[in-house]
Amino acid sequence: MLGWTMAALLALGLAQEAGSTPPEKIKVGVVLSMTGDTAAFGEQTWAGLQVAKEMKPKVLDREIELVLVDDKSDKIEAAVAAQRVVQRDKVVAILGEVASSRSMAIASVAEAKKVPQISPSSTNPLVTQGKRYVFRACFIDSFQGEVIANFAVDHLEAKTAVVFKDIAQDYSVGLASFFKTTFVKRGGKITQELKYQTGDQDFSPQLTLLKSEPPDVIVVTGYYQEAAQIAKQARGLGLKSVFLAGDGAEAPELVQIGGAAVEGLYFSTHFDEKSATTALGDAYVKAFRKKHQTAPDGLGALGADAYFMLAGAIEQAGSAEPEKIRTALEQLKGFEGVSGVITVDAKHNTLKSAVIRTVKNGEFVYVATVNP
Amino acid sequence: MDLILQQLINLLSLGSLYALVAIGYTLVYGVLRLINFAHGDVLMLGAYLALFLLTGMHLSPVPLPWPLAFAGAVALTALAGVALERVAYRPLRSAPRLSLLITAIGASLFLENFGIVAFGGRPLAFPDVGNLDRVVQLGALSVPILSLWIPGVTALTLGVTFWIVYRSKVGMAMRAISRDRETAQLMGVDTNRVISLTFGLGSALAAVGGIMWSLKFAQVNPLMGVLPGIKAFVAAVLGGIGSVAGAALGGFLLGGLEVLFVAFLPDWSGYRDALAFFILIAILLLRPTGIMGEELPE
Amino acid sequence: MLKVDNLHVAYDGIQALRGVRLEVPRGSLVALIGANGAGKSTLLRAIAGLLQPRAGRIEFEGRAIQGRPAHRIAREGLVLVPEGRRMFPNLTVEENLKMGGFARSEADVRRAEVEVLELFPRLRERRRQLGGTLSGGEQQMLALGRALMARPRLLMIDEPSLGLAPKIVLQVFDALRRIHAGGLTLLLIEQNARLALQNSDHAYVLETGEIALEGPSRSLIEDPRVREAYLGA
Amino acid sequence: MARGGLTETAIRLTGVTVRFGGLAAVSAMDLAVGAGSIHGLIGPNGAGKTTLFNAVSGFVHRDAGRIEILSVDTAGRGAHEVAALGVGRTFQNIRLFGELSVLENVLIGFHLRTRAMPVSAILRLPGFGRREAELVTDARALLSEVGLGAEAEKPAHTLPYGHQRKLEIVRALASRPKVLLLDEPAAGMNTREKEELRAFLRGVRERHNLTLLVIEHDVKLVLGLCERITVMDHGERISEGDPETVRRDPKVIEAYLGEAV
Amino acid sequence: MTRPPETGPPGRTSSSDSGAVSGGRVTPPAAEAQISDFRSQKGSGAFVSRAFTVVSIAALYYLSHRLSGTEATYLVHVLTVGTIYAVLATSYNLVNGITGQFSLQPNAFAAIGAYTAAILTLSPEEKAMTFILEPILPPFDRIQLPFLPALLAGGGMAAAFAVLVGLPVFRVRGDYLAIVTLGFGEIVRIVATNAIGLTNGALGLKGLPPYTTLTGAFVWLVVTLVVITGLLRSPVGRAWRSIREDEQAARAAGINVFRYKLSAFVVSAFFQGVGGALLAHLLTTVDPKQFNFFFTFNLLIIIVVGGLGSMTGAVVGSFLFAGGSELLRVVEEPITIAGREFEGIPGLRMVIFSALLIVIMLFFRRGLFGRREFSWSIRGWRGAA
Repeated sequence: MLGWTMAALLALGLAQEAGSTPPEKIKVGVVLSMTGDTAAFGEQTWAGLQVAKEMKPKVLDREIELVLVDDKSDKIEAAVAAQRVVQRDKVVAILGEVASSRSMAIASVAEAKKVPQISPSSTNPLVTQGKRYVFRACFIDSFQGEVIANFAVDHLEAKTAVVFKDIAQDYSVGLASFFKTTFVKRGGKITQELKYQTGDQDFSPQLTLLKSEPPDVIVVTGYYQEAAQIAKQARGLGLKSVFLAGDGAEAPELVQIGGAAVEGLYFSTHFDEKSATTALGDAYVKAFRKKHQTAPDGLGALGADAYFMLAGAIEQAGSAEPEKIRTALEQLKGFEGVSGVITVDAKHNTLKSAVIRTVKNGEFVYVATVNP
Repeated sequence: MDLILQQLINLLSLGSLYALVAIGYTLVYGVLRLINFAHGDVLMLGAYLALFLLTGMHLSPVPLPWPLAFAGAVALTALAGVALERVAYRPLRSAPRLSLLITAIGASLFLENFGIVAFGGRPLAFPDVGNLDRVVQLGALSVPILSLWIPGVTALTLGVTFWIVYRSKVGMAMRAISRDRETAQLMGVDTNRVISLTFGLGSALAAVGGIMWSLKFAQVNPLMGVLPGIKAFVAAVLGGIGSVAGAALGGFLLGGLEVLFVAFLPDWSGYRDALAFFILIAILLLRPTGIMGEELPE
Repeated sequence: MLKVDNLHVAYDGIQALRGVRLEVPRGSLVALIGANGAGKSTLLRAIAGLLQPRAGRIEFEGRAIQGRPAHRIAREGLVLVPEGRRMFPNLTVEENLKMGGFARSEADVRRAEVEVLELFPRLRERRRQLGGTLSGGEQQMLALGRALMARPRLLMIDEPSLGLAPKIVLQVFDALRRIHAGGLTLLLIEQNARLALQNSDHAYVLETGEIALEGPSRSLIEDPRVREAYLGA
Repeated sequence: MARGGLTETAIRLTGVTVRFGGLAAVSAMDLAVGAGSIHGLIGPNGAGKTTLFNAVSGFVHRDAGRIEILSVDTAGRGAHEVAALGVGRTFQNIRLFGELSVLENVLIGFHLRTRAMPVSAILRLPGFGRREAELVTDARALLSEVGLGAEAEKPAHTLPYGHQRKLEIVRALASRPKVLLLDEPAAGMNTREKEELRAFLRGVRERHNLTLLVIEHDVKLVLGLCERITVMDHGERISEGDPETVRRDPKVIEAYLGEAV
Repeated sequence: MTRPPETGPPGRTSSSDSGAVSGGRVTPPAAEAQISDFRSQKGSGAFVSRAFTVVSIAALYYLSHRLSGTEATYLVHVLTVGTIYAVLATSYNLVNGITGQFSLQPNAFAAIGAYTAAILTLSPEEKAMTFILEPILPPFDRIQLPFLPALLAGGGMAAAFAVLVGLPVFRVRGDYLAIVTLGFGEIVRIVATNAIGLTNGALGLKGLPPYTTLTGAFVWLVVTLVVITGLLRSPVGRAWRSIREDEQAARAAGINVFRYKLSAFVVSAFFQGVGGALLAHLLTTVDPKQFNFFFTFNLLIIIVVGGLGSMTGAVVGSFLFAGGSELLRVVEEPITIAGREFEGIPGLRMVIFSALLIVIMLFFRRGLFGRREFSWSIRGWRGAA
């Protein structure tokens, strides 16, 4: 019976293989969490990717085809999905995932099959560490942590800070840790470190603790849902500290959910739509608004950047062969992406400028650019 | 002192929210002995329906005033609950319990994924109605108006539920069915109708919980029901599954412990959810059927 | 009043009843005896609508009732007191009684309650107690009282003496006689064949799903086959 | 164990009390059951008979007093340990392993005389197969002895009621008990079946060298079967003696038998 | 004698609608009940079927070996995932289906096994690189073991935890047991999130050697099945099943109910630990979120859909689950109807999956296999007679 099942699967696998499409198109695998507990992230990234593809549908005169595969926010499925697009769809590269843990699962496939992978927004330093075929479009947490800390000290003249971190998110844990390092090094004091887990919605007990001795800044290193919530509940408790956050906070929902409470919140991010540093960024903002009728967000922009990095590398290499794409990606320097000027370093991390934005009258407003 | 009072306000609001959801959970459990894993997702449905009626999206051509929108959402959710029972649970009533549990998980997954496909995976902001967002300052205390509303609504629904279960004729039938469905039939009780009613009531309670939840946290998303679902399950078990009063107590206890834990041991706040389960396990070891649970015969 | 014709019932792939015929005239007390597994309970459960017959006809007061849901049949006035008493242990005695009158108007219920409490004064003392705390005898009283609350026109009783002390059995049968004297038609299953035949007008003997014998109880009690199989030496 | 007449005591209770909540279901009971005897336990519903059974077989803990089985104090022993001392029992509501076959029900009854042998089971060592085959042979023999041989492969729940009762007793016998506790073995049986049961129980006692303690409501059966009878009411012993004595005892008539027997 | 609808052992009907209960007697449950399962075989038939089994295992082993060398890596990967699910599901079935204890523990034991093995197989250099928040606790910074000992350690650690947890956990029953075990899984996950010096917290571990192969997983599945079915055919298995059927009667038969529940739990935990470790070395990374309760729900779905208590069902269910969710991807692919291309709808697959799940349960209330088991006998399914 085990045999029958295996044989049936084998037959199906072979049948599917036989029906593969002609080779003119350049196929690119996209593995994202379109369902499951991080469906929102997958959806946002996919929105950006679609815009990018419409902006630049062809390279080397060949059409790019994005093969989207959902991994239902499940690590096991992410690895299976990567195998699928590599073998069945013969993709030349994989774009994905948002979550670092799943990016790492995909990375094991990418390395084994020698297919380059670009994660749009996995900022965990471990994702590319020691990998030959894995790249990313975003800067890493250590850089961003430094940026926020320096901004807090230099612009906000903060002496004390409270860190609010989502211990279930590697992104949040990493960012908090790197912020701390720099902030302390610059003479600041961390008065409290508070923890929560993704999905928590009530932060008032933690925030209440801060009432007696409010810090200069409260740094929230998690995602926008919780950041908005925290700000809201803090203001509800009468806390007046300045809020600082990372790129995870960037989404229209931050303002929609947080309302007045997020006014004056600063966050670091990859680009600012109003002062986009590159022409591509400008074009992307317009195209995004046209297609989706909403303001672009960070995850979408990084999705687009992953796409443009790949397209750029293919053009650079003059070929859509995985190995050549890999080499070209390694040599990517000063590439003008959506979110800024991108340079890939020796560890496959991405060096690019960060932008500080703030919320003013319900809009995201440019504050400063920080170069690496 | 202020700190403690402030934490008490936090406790009251979170605890009653948990209690509200747990009551609905336990009601369905009491009658069907079914862990309705989809309860949290029914809550999500209620919240979305309320949002749509409130803003005039999808369902309603015009934005409705909030009392109307909320009442409409509660009614529609109750109907949806009845339909869910009809389609996914009733045909399996005489099947092994775990089979029923799987359809409950199936229903839960269905609602979540349907939500993702139909409404999108990204959260939608839930508007503030009637200025509940306002914060009143009482000396050093900051009291969000909503924090007073939630316990009030919980008390009211708890009262109504109690009345229905322990004073009304239908409630008597519910309790009878929970122990012996067949004999209840012999008394001339249309058990299908009573079970439908129970599901309707449970789902209506979930919708009330969903609306309160969305008001407090200002957003809805397709997976918003997962956490309240689990917390309500824990609360209901803590209180003794099947006991309405127990569920309310369990909700307050769970909410209270979470708030106090974070308040007194902020460095350990990462273990908050572990604590909930730890307490649960500890209590079950002392009282294997929860605080107010009835001893079920072997 | 009740007429069962050519009834076939099967469940779990086992044919439990094969073409059973039975009649209960108005005002009579009919007993049904037979060995274990002969299908006596199955017959009553099928009449009450808890089991769906495979074939055959069940007529109550001239109307076919087979295939109707159990609660409808109960509302027609054909009420079963199930085997093993089946109290609602989580309801008080009073609530248990009210459950019995579930389909009746409130005035009806109040009136019936007075009558039932008169018949079983013991239940009055225990009104506020939970059903589960009663002793076996009291539970059987409650089960009977609960069924009477429905104002049945025909009462079916499945093994009222099961697991009861001899003294209580006497009390239960005493109550049954009084109920019957009050004009209620009864259909009774009883393992204790002697007790059953002594207390009934007419009796049926069920063997492996078929009616083997029937007749006036007085004559059956003398029947050698019955004596040999059910009454012992 | 040789049948030692009534001089040896198989079960001895001294001052046994069992409470549920505040209520004493059994209070300060004394009882001595002679080895090899058939001892009846009767009394009104709720008198505490089943609770007493549960205390003797280790299913409930006693709050006071001493229970000895074959001169061993059972304090602190769980039900399975009491079973290992040689106590078999049946239940008021038949408790069979319903979806398992009749044969398997008996094989599980053999539990106390089999060693688990997990390793040889996994490796399918020949010794294991042989032992299992022996057990199956024994089980079939036992089933044939009581006339259930033809039903060995059927799921237990499909048996007719009387056979289920019988199977439950056979399962209890399989563990080779020295004491057998039967809780209303005749419930729901008609007169003829009860007569068969009486003969069966007497035969079982002879063949398996048993002491029987029986709860039963059918007075005729109890009087005809038992050599000695204890009557309980409200958790206490109200009478004890041979069948005739008990039957005439006015206290017993008042509390249990009623006027008409 | 009133018998209320109980919270009793799963797998047995306990509804009063079906007419199953009458006055406390043991009467038949739902219609398609079958006699179970693992009875000792005897005679020449046993020899023939054992030979068949050995031959087919050898053939499958050879097949898996050949397949691993081919380019069909996607298929191999899906099959490997299916095989690991089968290891996890059959051992889970032992607790839920055979012993009848409704428990939601596999995510906990799989996580313990995965972390234990991962920490042991990771190279010291990789560990030094990976632990960027806090260095890993000694002596783990220097230890590195080959796969087999690490796997056994993973299983052993899970089994050790099972003993520890089993002591208190089996004081509660039914749905209460379910929530307690679910809670245990959550506690393990949260501890893994917080114990950064051992697990690297939310950042997770990566760079594990890709030791898991289809052949390796297959061998472990065979080991799991041999051990579990072997036990099921022995007095141990009978004791387990007697507990499922009636705990009180089992006690009366002299069975130490607690000990047998615990032994089922421990055996199950061992293989779940191994399964978790296999999974970790297939994906080459471990993180706490991977073992949330959805992991357990997936396995629960597998064993109930397969047929609670049926090992065959658990195995088939595993491959159906792993393969089926891949096959369902068709519904999300762009399709061309009448020359027009329609974009796929992301997420539709899961909508259909969940609807399908409900439909399957409606039509196969006892799962696809009930409690039947595969056999070579010509009469077909063992126990079907």
